[in-house]
Amino acid sequence: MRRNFWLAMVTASMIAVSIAIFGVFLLLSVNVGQVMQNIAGNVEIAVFLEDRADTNSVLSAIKGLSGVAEYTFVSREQGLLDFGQTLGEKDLFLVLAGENNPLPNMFRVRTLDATLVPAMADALRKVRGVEAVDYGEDLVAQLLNMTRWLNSMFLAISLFLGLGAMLLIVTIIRLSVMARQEEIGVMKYLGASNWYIRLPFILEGATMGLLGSLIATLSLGAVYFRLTSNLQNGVLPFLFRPVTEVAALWPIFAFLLLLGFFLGIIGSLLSVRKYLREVRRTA
Amino acid sequence: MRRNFWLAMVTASMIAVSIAIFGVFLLLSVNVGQVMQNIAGNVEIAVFLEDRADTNSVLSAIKGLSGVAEYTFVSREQGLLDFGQTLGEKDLFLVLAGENNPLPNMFRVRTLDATLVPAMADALRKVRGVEAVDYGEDLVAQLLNMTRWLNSMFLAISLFLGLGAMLLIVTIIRLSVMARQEEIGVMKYLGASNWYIRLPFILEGATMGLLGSLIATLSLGAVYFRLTSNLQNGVLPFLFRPVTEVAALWPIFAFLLLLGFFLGIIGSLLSVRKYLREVRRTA
Amino acid sequence: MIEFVEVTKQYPGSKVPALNNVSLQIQRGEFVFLVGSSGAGKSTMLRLLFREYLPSSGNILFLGRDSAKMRPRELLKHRRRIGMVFQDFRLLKQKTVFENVAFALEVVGRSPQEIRLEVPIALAEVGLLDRAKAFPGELSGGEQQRVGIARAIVRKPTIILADEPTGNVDPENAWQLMELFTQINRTGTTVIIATHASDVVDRLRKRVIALEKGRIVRDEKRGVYGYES
Amino acid sequence: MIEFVEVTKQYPGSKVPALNNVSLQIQRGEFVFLVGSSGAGKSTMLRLLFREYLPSSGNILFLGRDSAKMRPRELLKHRRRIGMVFQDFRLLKQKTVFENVAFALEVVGRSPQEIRLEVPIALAEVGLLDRAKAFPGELSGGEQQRVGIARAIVRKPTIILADEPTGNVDPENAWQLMELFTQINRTGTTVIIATHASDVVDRLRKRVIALEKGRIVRDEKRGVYGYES
Ligand SMILES: Nc1ncnc2c1ncn2[C@@H]1O[C@H](COP(=O)(O)OP(=O)(O)OP(=O)(O)O)[C@@H](O)[C@H]1O
Ligand SMILES: Nc1ncnc2c1ncn2[C@@H]1O[C@H](COP(=O)(O)OP(=O)(O)OP(=O)(O)O)[C@@H](O)[C@H]1O
Ligand SMILES: [Mg+2]
Ligand SMILES: [Mg+2]
Repeated sequence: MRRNFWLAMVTASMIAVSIAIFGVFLLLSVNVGQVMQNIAGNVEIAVFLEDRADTNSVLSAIKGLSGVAEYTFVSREQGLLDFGQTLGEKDLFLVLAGENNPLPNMFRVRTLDATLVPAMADALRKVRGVEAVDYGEDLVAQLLNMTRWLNSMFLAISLFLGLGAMLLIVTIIRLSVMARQEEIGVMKYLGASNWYIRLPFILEGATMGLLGSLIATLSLGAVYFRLTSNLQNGVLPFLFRPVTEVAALWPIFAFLLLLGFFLGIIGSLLSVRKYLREVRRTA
Repeated sequence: MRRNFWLAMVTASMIAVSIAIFGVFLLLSVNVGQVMQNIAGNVEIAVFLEDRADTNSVLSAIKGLSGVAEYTFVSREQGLLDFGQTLGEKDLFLVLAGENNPLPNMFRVRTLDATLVPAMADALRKVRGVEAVDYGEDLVAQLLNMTRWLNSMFLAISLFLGLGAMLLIVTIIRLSVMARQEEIGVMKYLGASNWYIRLPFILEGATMGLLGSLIATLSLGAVYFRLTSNLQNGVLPFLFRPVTEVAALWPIFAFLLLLGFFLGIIGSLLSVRKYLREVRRTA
Repeated sequence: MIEFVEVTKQYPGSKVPALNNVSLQIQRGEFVFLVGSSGAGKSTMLRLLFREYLPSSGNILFLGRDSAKMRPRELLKHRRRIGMVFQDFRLLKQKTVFENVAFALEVVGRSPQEIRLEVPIALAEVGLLDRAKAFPGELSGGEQQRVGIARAIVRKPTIILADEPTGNVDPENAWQLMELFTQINRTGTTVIIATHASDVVDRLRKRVIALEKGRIVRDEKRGVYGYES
Repeated sequence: MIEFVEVTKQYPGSKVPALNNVSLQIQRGEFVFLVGSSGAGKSTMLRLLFREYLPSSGNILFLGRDSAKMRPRELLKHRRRIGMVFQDFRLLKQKTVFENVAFALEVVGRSPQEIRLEVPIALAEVGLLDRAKAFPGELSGGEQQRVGIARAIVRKPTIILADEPTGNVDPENAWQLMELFTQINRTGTTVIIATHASDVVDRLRKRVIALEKGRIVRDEKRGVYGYES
């Protein structure tokens, strides 16, 4: 009895560890996905107009393009003000006001999807009255590349770990069943039905799985929310802010919980099966 | 034989997983430490001089302060040039040259240690001829705070996980020893010396530990270098660049390797001990 | 009730068959001793009857039903009809003597009341009522063997298969146990015992089936252990 | 050689002692039968001799040395002097018959040549040479028992302790094994056998120590199994 209890505790904590690790990478993947969305939602194309361009004709050209999510007109005066504000020295730029203003009028355009940006920029360059188009080509390309790479890596790792966790759990349960192999044999010989033999193992597996994944999700949740609330008020640029909406996260935690539960049950079923098999004619 | 082999593989892979996780957090901690150092090494105090200040007297005042690592004089002309370059529109600022230049002369001062910055700034404010002192108070304070917090958290987690890994490894080895408990008993009764009995378990433990930690360090290293080389050429601001010098990293990997090795040995010794014990008078 | 039709059992990896072309019939209510030297095939025969194994060739019929054709439910029913005493006891180490015997009843869904009533009776019959709370590891060899017997008889089976049930027991105890088996046999239970206890066999004068190297060499209604008599 | 001085052994948790104030002496080269009903304390006595347990009170002396005072190295030497046949065999399931017997030699550091020479001899003596490659799970009960005996004698110990060594063996085999023990005894080996084989004891007429409920009730130089004779 005591030995079984101890074994069950070991199993539960192993399940907890495996599921927690799996969960860490799932959360990482979700966050990288979020970063990708942030980037997509924040790439702006700056469309600089010629000094004498017809603002309205450019505007209707922009309206005519598909894939535009949002656009704003920024007059050269507004541009100068914004610029001054960014640099934090307002009065420094008063000298540049009026005729001295070196900035052109411009539109800021956002696309529905970050991947549309390059094509959109090309299209805008061809519009009459547009002098230059800029969207920080390198930055966007790099960010997208990196996040895509990270996302696929984290997903791959979490799939890999998820599989590993499954094998681990099944293995541990198998060890625990192996330790009771003799008992199963005796039960079988005493004429116990297969379900009578299986039931305690399934209950044990389910309990251990649930316990383990409960520990995992609770501690993972605690650490994650602690961490993100600190980062949220921190210095990370907006693009890298972590996902914190409970609505987006609870399916993950629920999934982890159910995963442990079902792995416990499936592991038990698989492990017991071997010892329930009756002999064939050859053996 | 086959069963033992299978058990050994499970143990080795469990060791691999535990050590890899432990290693992940160690690496995270090292990287956060690096970020802290980067911040420390990059906080600059901008000392703006009054229009008619005596540059040399300010200079000697700066030289007289303790904790100064480096300083540069930036003339107002140089300042305008730099500014123009930062904004990427050189000719835009030509109008500001000469008498129109709104910038003051200044010194950039670096301290030996980021924590010295606030006191140093105060001291500089009191120097004759200094108009204003600026070092981005909020940003530095936040960055330091966050990295300190992250660093202690990652260290705590890695200690916790290290302990967990140790327990896990010892437990698994104990399971594998338990499965051979009968064999140990028979050996004991046949008059095998304790070292004769222990040796195969120690060898097995050492092999499994080494194998596990080898897998862990190799895959950890591969993923880490793949990841960092992608980040290195990527978009992260200099401050957040990961540690990549082999000189700084190999002790960590060596430590992980040795950890697995010794845990394997210690785990085996601890696990076997129980079954080697002779009975007391009471039993 | 039981019929062996040209049964051969060859264990995988061994060259000579453990049972070689054995045919026999055992009627309901018979009392049969299975004798033969070490390795003759006695345990193999009992294990085939218990359907722990299937024969390599030939057929074993229980109440006309071929053992090889039993479906899972039938197999359960079959095993529940049998009280088996294993040569190596097969007690559960983590259960007490009482629990080990009770287990045979629990497994077939008997009520706790019944268990509380029947288990002490069975234990008393093998003389172990006072050791009910002990674990198998705390028993002497003979005591463990008797727990195995108590577990086999507690369900009042229609067939008792006992493999060397008195090997670890002193002659006096052996006699008491054989007395118990004959008594159970008198109530209509078929009893088949593999044994080396020559004096018991010689004195009881029941049906004796003698095996030698997997073949039946003798089958006598009121037989003895050896050839001498 | 062996001396029990007022030895009592009470297992933890049991009320009555398994051995109760037992005193006796056994000389080098003696052949002793330990008899008594099931649970009388025979195995307990052998296990105390083997120093698997220590007595609860009293002292056991081997060659004048108190078993309770043996240091680890002495204990090793002590166990290496003894060939023990366990009532429950204690064979290693994952090793073949040959390996099980060879293990007793390996453990004390004998050379592979010696092992290749000695193991087949021991196996032949118990009549199991042809089963050398089998695993214990593939042997009959009596065959397993004889492997245990082969393992005990292969080291040519100075003392043989055998717990019910013929319980699973037919009378003919039992005789052969007893023959083997007396033969080994003739070369000067002390032999102590706990047994229920009354006919063997009666016919060999060796020293018989009879236990009853943990006490010595009889100790005769040329004794018999029961009181009858
Ligand atoms: N699982 C097995 N695999 C291979 N051979 C086996 C197996 N079980 C038994 N045997 C062999 O089959 C033969 C008959 O074995 P069985 O156990 O039926 O003998 P037995 O008559 O019960 O002997 P004993 O009186 O010693 O118990 C023996 O030679 C034995 O070695
Ligand atoms: N580990 C133990 N813990 C508690 N009681 C025990 C333990 N081992 C044996 N006993 C008890 O001590 C008594 C003597 O046991 P022992 O094994 O010495 O008997 P034995 O003479 O060898 O009997 P058998 O002929 O049945 O093997 C028995 O009543 C037994 O139940
Ligand atoms: Mg048998
Ligand atoms: Mg005994």
